[in-house]
Amino acid sequence: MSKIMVPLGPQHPALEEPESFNLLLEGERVAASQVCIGYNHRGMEKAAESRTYLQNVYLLERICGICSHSHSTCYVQTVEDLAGVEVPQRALYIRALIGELERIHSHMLWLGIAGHEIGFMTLFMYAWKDREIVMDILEMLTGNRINYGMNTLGGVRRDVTPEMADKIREAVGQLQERTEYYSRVILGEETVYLRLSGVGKLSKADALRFDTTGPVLRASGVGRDVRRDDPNGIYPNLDFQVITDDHEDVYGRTVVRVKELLESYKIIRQILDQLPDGPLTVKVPNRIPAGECISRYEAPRGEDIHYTRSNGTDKPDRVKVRAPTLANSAAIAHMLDGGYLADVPIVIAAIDPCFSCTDRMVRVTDANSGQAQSMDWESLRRYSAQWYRKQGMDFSRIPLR
Amino acid sequence: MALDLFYIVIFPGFLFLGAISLVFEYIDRKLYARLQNRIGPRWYQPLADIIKLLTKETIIPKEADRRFFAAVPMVALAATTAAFLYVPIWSSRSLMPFASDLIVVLYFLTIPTLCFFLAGWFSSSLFAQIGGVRALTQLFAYEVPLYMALLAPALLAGTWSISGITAFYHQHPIYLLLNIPAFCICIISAQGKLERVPFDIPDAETEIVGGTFTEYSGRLLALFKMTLNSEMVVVAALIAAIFIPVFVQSAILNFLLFLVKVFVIVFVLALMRASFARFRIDQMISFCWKVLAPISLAQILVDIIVRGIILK
Amino acid sequence: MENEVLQKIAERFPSVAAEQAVVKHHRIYLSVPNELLVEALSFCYEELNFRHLCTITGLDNGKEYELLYHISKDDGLLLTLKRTAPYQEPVVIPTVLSIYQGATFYERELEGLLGIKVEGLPEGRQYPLPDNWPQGEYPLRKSWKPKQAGGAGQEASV
Amino acid sequence: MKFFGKIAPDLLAMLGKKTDTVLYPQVKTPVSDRFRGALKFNKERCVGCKLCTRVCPAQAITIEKVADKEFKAIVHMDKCIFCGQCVESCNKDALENTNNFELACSDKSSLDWEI
Repeated sequence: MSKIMVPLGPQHPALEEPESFNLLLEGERVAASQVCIGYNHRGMEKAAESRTYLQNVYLLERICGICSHSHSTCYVQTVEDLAGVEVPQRALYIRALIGELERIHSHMLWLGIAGHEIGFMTLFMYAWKDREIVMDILEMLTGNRINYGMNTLGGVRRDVTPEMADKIREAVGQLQERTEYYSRVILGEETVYLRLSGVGKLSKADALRFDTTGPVLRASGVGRDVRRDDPNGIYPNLDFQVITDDHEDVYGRTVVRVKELLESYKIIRQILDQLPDGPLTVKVPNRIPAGECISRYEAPRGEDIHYTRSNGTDKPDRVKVRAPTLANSAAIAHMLDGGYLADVPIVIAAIDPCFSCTDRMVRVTDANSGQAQSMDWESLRRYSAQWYRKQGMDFSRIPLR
Repeated sequence: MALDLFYIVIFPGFLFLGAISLVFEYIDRKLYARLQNRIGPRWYQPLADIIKLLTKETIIPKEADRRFFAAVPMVALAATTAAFLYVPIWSSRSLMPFASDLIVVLYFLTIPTLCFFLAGWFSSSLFAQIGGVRALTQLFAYEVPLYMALLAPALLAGTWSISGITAFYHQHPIYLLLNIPAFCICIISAQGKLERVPFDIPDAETEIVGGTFTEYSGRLLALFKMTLNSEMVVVAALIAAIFIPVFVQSAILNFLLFLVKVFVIVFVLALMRASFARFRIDQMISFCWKVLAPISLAQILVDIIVRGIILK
Repeated sequence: MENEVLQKIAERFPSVAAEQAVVKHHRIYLSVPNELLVEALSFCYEELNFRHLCTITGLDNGKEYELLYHISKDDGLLLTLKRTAPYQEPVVIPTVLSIYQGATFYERELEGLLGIKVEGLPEGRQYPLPDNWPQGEYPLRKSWKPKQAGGAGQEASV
Repeated sequence: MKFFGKIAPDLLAMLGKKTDTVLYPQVKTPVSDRFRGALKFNKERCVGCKLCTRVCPAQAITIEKVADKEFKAIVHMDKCIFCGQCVESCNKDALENTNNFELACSDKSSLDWEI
């Protein structure tokens, strides 16, 4: 049988972000695959060197929309460590609370995406509907649905009032009920099981060999979780389990994520019960003493690592970000080989890829200069009006609003 | 002559089928949305979609075979419309019944699928070709159980004509119960024929973009959309005529009954679309050959035996 | 726990200045002579159970390049081994792929952003910069400044 | 227990329920009080310290002197990343976030506000 090369990406309906996979197909089977990433490179690490520590909190928060709190928490941990300040307990609790809410929203989002990839749109709609509950809570607490802006150097910016705590408890109750429903009904649907089990196999040895992290690693039976192994903030005070599963396939990754949701609800209840009184922030000096620090944080997708090198000024010398997806990318090609073309989207989705995180960066040039190459709104409109006029229709007089 | 033209172009031919297929597309989409707790489209949305597509620029790829690329959607739509002429709507008889019209209708209904394959093939695009090959592979899987399940009641009735079959079951309604397994198989295979979840493998969006239709745009895509919509109505009408042959004296009441029957079948199809994940092609084929085909074979055997022993 | 690991490294590699290491809770930052780095990493992997390569950070400190290999083990200890590379074209360092197989993208990033040639890295696309990025432009070097419209960055976005 | 169509009964139950989606431009969902939307500038409170200009991560705000003890703010809403740091840094509460998020427009230059 002849082999054909199929490009999956950079633009493809299965992918939420630009990334590209070259698949060598033998009929419906994938004979070989190549992972090409880097389309989202925005120059953030370079940009961070020319911004102050405080400005960088917001810059690094925008590495990724879904795990924005993970990145900003990980970064402020390094800066606080370098500055040698003690962050108030209440701030640490609130940080952990937002972090767990973010994990819930990320896993819910993933469940929906997984449904979309296997053509189960009902799951997509339901999971995203229930995700709205946690999004509303996040909006109530922080003001935004994503890019919360909750972290600042030395603490958090907004408080959790007792009324809000009650609302969170209520929402967590609802979410718990829905999650149990999913683990009962969705994981019990035969077609879902057929599509997920045995797909994207990654044995325990391979998972360790490729340095994977997060749910991908835990679904291969390795219980590695930064929250337990190298805890930061208040995680040592909390009681939770590290979920593992030994299916070693996409089904296992789904199970791990659904069970992690249940653990997150447990953690949130504990945080709300233990929430101490006290100030929200401490003062962090503008100039950070010279030094270096590396910090780890268990983001929804796995271990997030930030390294900061300071040189005594108000701007960092180097900020290095290692997002979880980069660690998992190396294993994708291995998981795709020998599988079906139909399984490629779900296998890629199963690592919960976030290539914005992975590739980072912001173009520091002027925002207007990009227009010379692309068609701006007006000329695009003019072009389409001309095209329609040739067809005998005139839309150019219709106002835009 | 003029009457024939009226039949073909206006009622119950092209225009009527187009209109009713838009209505049922709306019903299908609205039901699908409501099952997912969404609002869903407004009533005019399917029509608006078609009009929008008709006014859009049609782009034919440089590599594609221009003539075939443009002809294939028309053939598909024409075949579906032709099939509709032989399906009973307002009485137990269709417009132009003849001795073995069931076979002819089934053949007409196969043509769109072949057209999807050809469309994918002539597009000369990777995704379209994969989609076309998948459409053809899938055809071999669902077509056998579908045919056997539709022919089983015909064997029991002892005629290949749709009017004959309806007339037979009108006289012996008790035998309808015997055909319930065949009815279920028909509904499932119809889902495959219409390329909807869980059998939307040929145009699985997340795998092969638009599948067969990747390169189609504008008017030609509108024709394909209309083909799929009208195919849904024709298949539902055919299944209704053979498995639910309930007819009364009045033509208007019969027409309303027809709408109700098609609605029920569309409802079941929408429910199926909402409750499953997409199969993989190998799973689909083994499901069709290992589960559906044996059941439909057993159905045929049962019908033959019943015919041979009881109705002798 | 931290000192124990440090002691073991010092025993095995007497030339490593273990007393200059910065030790914090769960963190060790240790400089290693350039030629010993791969050997030290493999010792940490085999004998000390540092099985996870967190990442490789490359940075330009204004005097020379520094390469930081962050490796961790399951009890939460994170060891950072540092080596340096002088400003001297071409800058070449050996790969660590034989020890840590997940290092491909981290090493490609060093090649792309700092212009450090990693010897032994298999052929592949450059990461993370685009294919049409001009040769010899390495954004993370301190000597590199973002150019205005029409500069290196602009060409790449066409 | 696994079987085909396990979710179907729950789907049917949805038919009678109120939908969760809304027809957006006509129906609007509530916005949190903490929401950080378009900026509002209270002229009379500003003392011209320009702290907001310094902390802004996106260089989206500048303060200009119009007359003695009177200042105006030039806000580039297209550059603004809505982090709210200027509002937080302002000692005189001269800046405020409104809950207006509907800033979409077809002309980018209309987002340079002088307030």
